[in-house]
Amino acid sequence: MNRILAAALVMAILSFIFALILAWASKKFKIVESSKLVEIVKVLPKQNCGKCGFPNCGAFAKAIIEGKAKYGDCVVGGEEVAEKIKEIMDM
Amino acid sequence: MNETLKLAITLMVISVFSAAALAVVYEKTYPIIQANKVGKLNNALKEVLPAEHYEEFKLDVVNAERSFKAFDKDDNQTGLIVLSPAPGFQSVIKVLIGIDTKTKTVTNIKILEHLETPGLGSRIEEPDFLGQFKQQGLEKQDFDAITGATISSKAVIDSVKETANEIIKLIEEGKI
Amino acid sequence: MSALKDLLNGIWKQNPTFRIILGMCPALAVTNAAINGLTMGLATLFVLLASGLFVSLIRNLISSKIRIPCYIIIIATFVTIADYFLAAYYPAIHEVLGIYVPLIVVNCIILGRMEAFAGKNPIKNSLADAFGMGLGFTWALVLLGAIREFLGFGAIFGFKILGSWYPQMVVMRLPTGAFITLGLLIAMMNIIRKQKAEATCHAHEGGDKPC
Amino acid sequence: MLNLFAIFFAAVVTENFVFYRFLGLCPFLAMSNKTRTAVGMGIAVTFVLIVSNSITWLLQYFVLDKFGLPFLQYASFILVIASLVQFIEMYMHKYQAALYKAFGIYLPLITTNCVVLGLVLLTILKGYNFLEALIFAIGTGAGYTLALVIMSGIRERLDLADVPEALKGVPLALIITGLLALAFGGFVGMIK
Repeated sequence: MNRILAAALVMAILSFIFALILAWASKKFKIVESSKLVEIVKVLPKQNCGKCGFPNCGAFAKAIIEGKAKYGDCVVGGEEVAEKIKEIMDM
Repeated sequence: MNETLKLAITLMVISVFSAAALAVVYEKTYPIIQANKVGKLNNALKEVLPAEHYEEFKLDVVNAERSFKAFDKDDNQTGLIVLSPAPGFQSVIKVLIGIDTKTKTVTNIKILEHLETPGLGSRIEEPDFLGQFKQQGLEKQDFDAITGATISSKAVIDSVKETANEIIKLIEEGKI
Repeated sequence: MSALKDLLNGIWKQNPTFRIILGMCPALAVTNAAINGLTMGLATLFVLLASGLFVSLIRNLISSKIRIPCYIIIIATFVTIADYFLAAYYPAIHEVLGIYVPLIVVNCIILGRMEAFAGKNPIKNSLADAFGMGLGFTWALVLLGAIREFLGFGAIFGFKILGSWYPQMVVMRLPTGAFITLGLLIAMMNIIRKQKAEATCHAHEGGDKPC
Repeated sequence: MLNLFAIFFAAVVTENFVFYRFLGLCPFLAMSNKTRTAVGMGIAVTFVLIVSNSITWLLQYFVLDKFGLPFLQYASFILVIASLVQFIEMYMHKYQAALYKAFGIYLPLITTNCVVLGLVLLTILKGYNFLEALIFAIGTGAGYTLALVIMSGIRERLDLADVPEALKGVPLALIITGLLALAFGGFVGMIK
């Protein structure tokens, strides 16, 4: 009987330690998707002109993060906006 | 925080459940497995060196995991058998070596346990490979390995040569 | 009847060894004889069914973050239990199965199927898929084992076919033979599949338009 | 000291886990088409090998043997390996996004990568001490990476050659692996 307890205990402790490590890792390696979105929108001219092919700047920023749009697509923002977006994305 | 807690608990529950299941199965099957092993060993002992009864004794030879003395009907010793482990290709090969103490030769050898690749390494169990060790004393040094299973057959050959020679020397010095 | 489709899927269309190319380690390591391929295939089939059932049972409880550790522990547990059970009650079979047991735990096809199918589908389909994959894996291994045994030992399932005049191709017993045989087999399967696809395509298009 | 070098050399060349022991083939065939992914997979596997071999060594001799729990071997070793792979999956998702995407299913499949479990079980079987186990893990990782890189070098060149349609991809990779296994066969016996 104590062998069953010993086995259960060993596996419990082992899985608990690894769960802690994974929890710590998931926090440390958290992909900060949302905060990048906010920063990109801050940089955009926010005219919601739709020249980039997206209804508004928020949608355009989201597309950038998903890699569906290129930095230079924001025609109004032009070069320096594209540059700023590149900085945020590479951060 | 509670999300990672949920992960930890799921992992723990599954680990504990699997550990408990394994322990229960182990408790139930362990005695039976041991019985099977003992049965298998006795048959193997008879095959390697037929005798009336066997008596296990401690032999301080390096790779003699277990060793047995063989006695005939009127209780004098006819030989001894040694179980020696040999590291094979991907598993430990347990070799039983029977030695006739009078003629100081190897009576026969048998592979008790191994996990070598079936069809390749497992061919060390074939009679023609094992046959070459029969009635061999110290003088015969070269045995031929099996093509395609060099590591496994060489492991057996080395183990037989080293262990048998060492024991035969001990017999000559009258230590056994 | 999608369950039947899942079953047939594993046997030919998505054959684990010839199409998905998973479970390579056991497939190449032990198929130097047809009987070994059969034993390995059936042992894998059993573990696939058992873990498929269990994984699909608790698939909603496991969050995607730790699905891999959970699945693989379930598989490892089933394999160890099967190992001890056989060692106790069927020692003869256990001796033959010896080396296959650790090989099953690392069989990529099992975790591959848990990850791709059993973890996302109801029990009926998961079992069908597991059974199909198991059968597909078994017949692939038996075919590979038979070819290698025929060329390497001049026999199939242990029955001598080619007499002693046949110079046995020792390379077929070694890793090299296994890799090359499987490579050619998959190439052959590709050819068959392409022809079949063209045939059906011409049948539909009336034979003139290119496929 | 010589013994350590012998273990390392055997793991890299004479008893290479791919060509000699048939292990780690699924990711090997899948990840060896581009040298970049090959090196990435090699490093990821080496990391998992070194860390898991050390942990499983401690686990075996200080827990499983001490408390008499041999039946826990597969389950506990696999738990260690799976958790490490999950760890490296998260790390790569954050810092090596490109490689992470290139690996796809094959990153979690490192868990069942026969090289890893094969190594940890073989280390216990051979009864190595901690240092030998560490060297064995590094050697195996190097051997695996070497095999991957050689293979990717050949396959990248072959992409330019006009290979018959049916042979493209895996069939050709298998045939090349067979020939490489033959070549590596030449080293067998160099280590007594």
